[in-house]
Amino acid sequence: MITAGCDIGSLTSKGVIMENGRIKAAAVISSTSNPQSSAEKVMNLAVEKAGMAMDDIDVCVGTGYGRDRIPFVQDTASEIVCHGTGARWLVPGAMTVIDIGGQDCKVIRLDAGGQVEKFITNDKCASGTGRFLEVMARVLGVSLDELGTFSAGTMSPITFASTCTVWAQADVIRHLNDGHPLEDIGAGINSAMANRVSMLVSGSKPRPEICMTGGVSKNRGVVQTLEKLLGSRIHLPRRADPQLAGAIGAALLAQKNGRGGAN
Amino acid sequence: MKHATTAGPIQRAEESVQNWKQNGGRVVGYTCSFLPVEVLSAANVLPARLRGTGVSQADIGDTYFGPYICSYPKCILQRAGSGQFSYLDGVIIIPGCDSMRRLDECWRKAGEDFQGIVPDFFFHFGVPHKAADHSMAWFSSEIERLIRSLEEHFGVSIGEDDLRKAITLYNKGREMIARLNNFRKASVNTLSGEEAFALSVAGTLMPRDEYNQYLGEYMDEVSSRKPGLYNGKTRFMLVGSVSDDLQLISMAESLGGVVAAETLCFGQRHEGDLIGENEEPVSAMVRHYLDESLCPRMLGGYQARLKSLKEKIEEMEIDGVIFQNIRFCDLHGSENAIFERDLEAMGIPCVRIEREYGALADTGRLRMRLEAFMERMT
Amino acid sequence: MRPEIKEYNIDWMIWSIIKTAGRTTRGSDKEFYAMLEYVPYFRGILDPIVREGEAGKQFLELVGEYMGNIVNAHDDGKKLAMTTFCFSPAILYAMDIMPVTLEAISTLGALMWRRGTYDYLDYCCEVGFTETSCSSQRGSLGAYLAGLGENIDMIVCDSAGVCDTNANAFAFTSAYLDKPFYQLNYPPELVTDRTTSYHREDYYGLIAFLEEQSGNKIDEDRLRDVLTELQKQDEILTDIEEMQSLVPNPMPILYNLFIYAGRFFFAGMDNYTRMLETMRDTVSANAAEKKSGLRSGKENLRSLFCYIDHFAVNLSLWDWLDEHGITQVGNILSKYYNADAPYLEGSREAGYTINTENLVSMIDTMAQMNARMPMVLSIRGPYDAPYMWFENSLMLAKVFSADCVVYNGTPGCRNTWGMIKPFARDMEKEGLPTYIMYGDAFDERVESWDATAERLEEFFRVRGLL
Amino acid sequence: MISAGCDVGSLTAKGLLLNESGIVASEVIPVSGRPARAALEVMNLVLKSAGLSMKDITHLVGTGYGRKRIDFAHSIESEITCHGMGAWWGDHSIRTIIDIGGQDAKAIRVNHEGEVERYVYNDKCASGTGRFLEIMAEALEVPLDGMASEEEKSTRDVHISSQCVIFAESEVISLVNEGVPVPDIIKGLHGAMAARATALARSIGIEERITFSGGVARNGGVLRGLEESLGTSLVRTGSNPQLNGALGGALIGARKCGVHVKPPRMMKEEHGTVQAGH
Repeated sequence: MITAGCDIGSLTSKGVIMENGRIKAAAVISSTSNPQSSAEKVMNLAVEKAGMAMDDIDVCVGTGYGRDRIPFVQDTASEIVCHGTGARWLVPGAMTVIDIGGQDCKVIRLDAGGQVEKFITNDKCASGTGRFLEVMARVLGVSLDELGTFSAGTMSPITFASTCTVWAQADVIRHLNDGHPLEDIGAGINSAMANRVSMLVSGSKPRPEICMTGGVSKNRGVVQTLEKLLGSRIHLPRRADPQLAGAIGAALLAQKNGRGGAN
Repeated sequence: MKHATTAGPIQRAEESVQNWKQNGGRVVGYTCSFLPVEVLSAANVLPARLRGTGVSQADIGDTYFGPYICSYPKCILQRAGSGQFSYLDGVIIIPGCDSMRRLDECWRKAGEDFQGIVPDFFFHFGVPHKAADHSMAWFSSEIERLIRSLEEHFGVSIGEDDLRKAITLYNKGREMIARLNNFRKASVNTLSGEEAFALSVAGTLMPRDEYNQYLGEYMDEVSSRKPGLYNGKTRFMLVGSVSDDLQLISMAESLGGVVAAETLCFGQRHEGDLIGENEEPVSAMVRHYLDESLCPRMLGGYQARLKSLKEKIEEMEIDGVIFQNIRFCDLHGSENAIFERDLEAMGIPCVRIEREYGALADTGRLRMRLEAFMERMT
Repeated sequence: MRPEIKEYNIDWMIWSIIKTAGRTTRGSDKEFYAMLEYVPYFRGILDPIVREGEAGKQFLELVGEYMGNIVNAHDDGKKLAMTTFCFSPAILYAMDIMPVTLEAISTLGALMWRRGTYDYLDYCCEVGFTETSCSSQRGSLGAYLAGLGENIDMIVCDSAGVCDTNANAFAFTSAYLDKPFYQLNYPPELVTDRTTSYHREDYYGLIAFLEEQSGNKIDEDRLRDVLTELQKQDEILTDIEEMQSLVPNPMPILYNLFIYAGRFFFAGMDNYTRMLETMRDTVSANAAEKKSGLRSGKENLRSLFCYIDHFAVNLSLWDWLDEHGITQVGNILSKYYNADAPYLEGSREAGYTINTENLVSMIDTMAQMNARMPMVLSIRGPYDAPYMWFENSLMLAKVFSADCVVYNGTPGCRNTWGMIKPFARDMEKEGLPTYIMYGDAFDERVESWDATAERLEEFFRVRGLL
Repeated sequence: MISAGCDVGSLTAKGLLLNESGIVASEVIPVSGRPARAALEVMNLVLKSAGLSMKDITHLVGTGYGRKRIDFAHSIESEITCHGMGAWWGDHSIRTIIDIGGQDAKAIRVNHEGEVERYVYNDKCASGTGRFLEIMAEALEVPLDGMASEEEKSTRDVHISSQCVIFAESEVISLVNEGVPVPDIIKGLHGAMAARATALARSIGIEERITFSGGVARNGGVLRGLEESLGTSLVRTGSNPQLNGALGGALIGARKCGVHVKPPRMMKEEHGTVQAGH
């Protein structure tokens, strides 16, 4: 059976096509202000890559902020379930999933069967979200990837006001003006981020294996500091782009529930 | 609001406040469930609990309150400053929590910039944080002080009989609300949380006798419904900070759940059990309002609150509890955390949400949480 | 919380640091300064304190003794009571119970450690205590919630009715750790009869609770010793305050910290009296020479801090003020409202009087004194009500001829953030430039000290005060 | 005499030259990387357009976030003093200035001499700053300068309730997903900003007349919102509100040389509107 998952996030949209539990093709685009067109765009792209047509897809499940406005899905599921399922596939044996997306940060605890047991999401100020890093990278005038290389490895990561994303910029700018090295500031930003996330993770009584999905898991600086704060190893997805977790989960659910959808 | 049926009670209540006013009646607004409304009713003054709904800007609220303050009092001040409470003959500020008690200063100071928003009768009603003998004594002296100032200001006299009558009148409503909740039981299941909550909000506005009658008629209609109307829906209980509009509940129910019980800073918590009718009225009210309160501001009462929460969960056969607190509401926010810890340990699914008061901010995040919470339970 | 932090007991950690610090002053200055090279960060607090001479040394010993009492309490067969800064520990000492004052310990951590108390602050949030709650408790509470402090036997607070987040921190802890809890609760008024008797009744409840939890009966002679000592301390404080009103203010700026920290640690104990005596000598010596207590010896400006000081990162606030020739005539923490205090002239009824005649009069004294502790006295009611925050601050500003008023608190301080804007407006109407600091007194992550100082300096310059 | 003001903000750097008879030249450039470089760049630019060189400047005043990095400044002044002076100079009847820049918002009250009496910065939160609008414009895929004109197409009120910028962004995105027309959302955003600025000004007590200064003042939508929530019309000085900081700096510089530069003749209100609206 050929299934698809379509994850329309606030910043990026992802599409995945799977056949019998294997990824045939995937696509990631940045979301437009119209979820419907984002969905069509990204799925067409995936279908193209897979060298097939939309009709070849037996079941498609949608998730993400825009899931209710995706025209071609048979069913939808919440981000939590999809990311949980996707993460378990990306990192078999994962019991605790940390997913940091553009607009929020989720910690999901799974049971042995991969069902969601407990989850927490970041309600507080946005300094624990992917957006935080994007905004900061822009202020520093470096790319997101470059920012990720500034790890606590540097001698003196600067302590930041982790209370307000945009306010923290004032501090970043001040440090720039005082001529602090970019690396130290960048490392400071990553630690602030990691610190924020670790509060959420520890609060959820994490069980090993801990894995991390979402774009931010590509940021070495954050991951390393987070491992240090949690005192345990964080497993990173190898089987596919960690950003795809939600879409993969959706595709897997589509397969599990078959045509007609869940519930 | 969506269906006329649920908008009904609150609209109806708001209208009857205006009618009361137009017929020359007096209305006094108050801010917290610790006020013995019977006292006002005995003075033939209509007690109307102040709501912060329908506010779209906080320019007045933010002028006087600092940044780290709950948005609820800010919205009330916003309404006051923009003249929406000008019909009030008086205001009673209750220091229910730190954010609310500063409404006293902020409202009066706003009066220096916005003419005519501070009624002559502006009363700070102190409420102790515990129910020891001496604090009950102090509280009853505070009730006496309120009685005297009402008599003085409104030229009325409030005798023991008036208080007794008022207590009986309010008890009648309390009994009916207790019966109303039977319709929410799993075995009957003919009343939505949205309706039930709308009715209890109406109870904080309407003249009581009118309310009792209205509630009676409403219940007749409900009892004619086919049992099991909401069977198959996830049964939620909603706990925590103030919520005086229907949005939160209606959202939970729009996702295929039914809110079968709630204990919030607003609504049924105010009603509680009956007030003793055969004893000295003031001391009876003192016990009811101080000793039987379920508000976390009564420090050190966690175990008692956990107990009553458990009982409610069992009685109403709750599937999952939604704990919510408005940002900066530390009293509910942190107690919610211990509730969650202890209830989850008993195998009762819980979810904890922090939100802003008022027109639901970023509904997306809230919906996502509740949906995932339901998926977790099914 | 970082795993390595979980290896240490907070009380022991602070105790050993302070104890060692105390020893460093025993050698010669040369030795001392040579030693400072090896504590590059800690010198930031050690050096300024020691530079205050004898009083500074006594202060270090005082803190060391206080922390030692906590660490050794159970070995010495004493009970530990977790409590708050605005609760007078005198009654605990009178009943042989050792206080664990959260805000005091948070302050020590915030002052001493490069990473402040971040791990403890955040741990509280990890277990669900709201992050919007006050950092003054969270800064050390996290350690006790995580089982990284001495095992607490009971919890007493006196902030109910005065400060929700403060009282809630203790209520939360009692529920979370399942510890016995007693709250002194204060009505929104001060001098009415019903309130005076409320203070008394409530305090009898406290004593009953303490007796039950500690197994020690209240002892008349012991209480009298403590109160007699308190009497002495109040007299010395009054002398110092008299001189504080001189221009220039002869009191070294760091003494402000010594005065209230000492009071919160050891009210009614003779070690605090000794430190106060030393301080009085220095202040009167300066006064005799009409000399300012500032290091520069030059006083450009007199500031009243209407709430609390800024404790994050060493003693930066006081260093900064000192450098700029700004003296501090006090803050809400350093005034205790003994009826004889110079600033109570005309409103003596607002103060308390010590009466050691018999047990009843002494308990009554304790009750009325505790009802006038910092914050407890003036934050309980509307700020513009009689005896409350505005009247008090204005009175202090006048008595000590302050040129300006500065507010500093924490984002968790619901009760002051709910009224500070109108409060500042009214102060300005009285002709007193008033500045609202937005930082967090205990958590530099909210606003870095440099940023805070920059804004502070901007205020003094733009308003033409400097 | 040539006095100069160099205002290095968090997003843009401004340079302005002044002589006895008024403004000689001015420039605005975006800040990228080190403020010191931006300062030099903008000054060279403005000197070039005036056909002058650094040594012609009698007194240069540095202000703004990066002021401490302007090594060639003769003196440093706070943004508050400069914005107060700069805005007041355009119209001496001005007593209250609402300034919204990229990083923060301020309300300043000045006396009849343009000297600061009271001022306040925005709360420790970035909603209500220029950065807020910037991020929202991105989320809505509308150019920042196009926001105001977009708003004019708005037909109904939308309320943006989230205080946090990033959450406001996700709120905006879910509004878009719900199909709410972009102009309505923009109107809501402008309204929210205006409300915060109004609260800021009221908290120090407003004195008529009022003007709107700083980068965001170029946004006619926020300006309209302000006039609505303040219930009074604001003074349009006609000068580019973004330049007030640099202008104030230059004016203070001139005073240090003992020169009091005469204010320009009052511009016509509607002319100002065009300016402010653009």
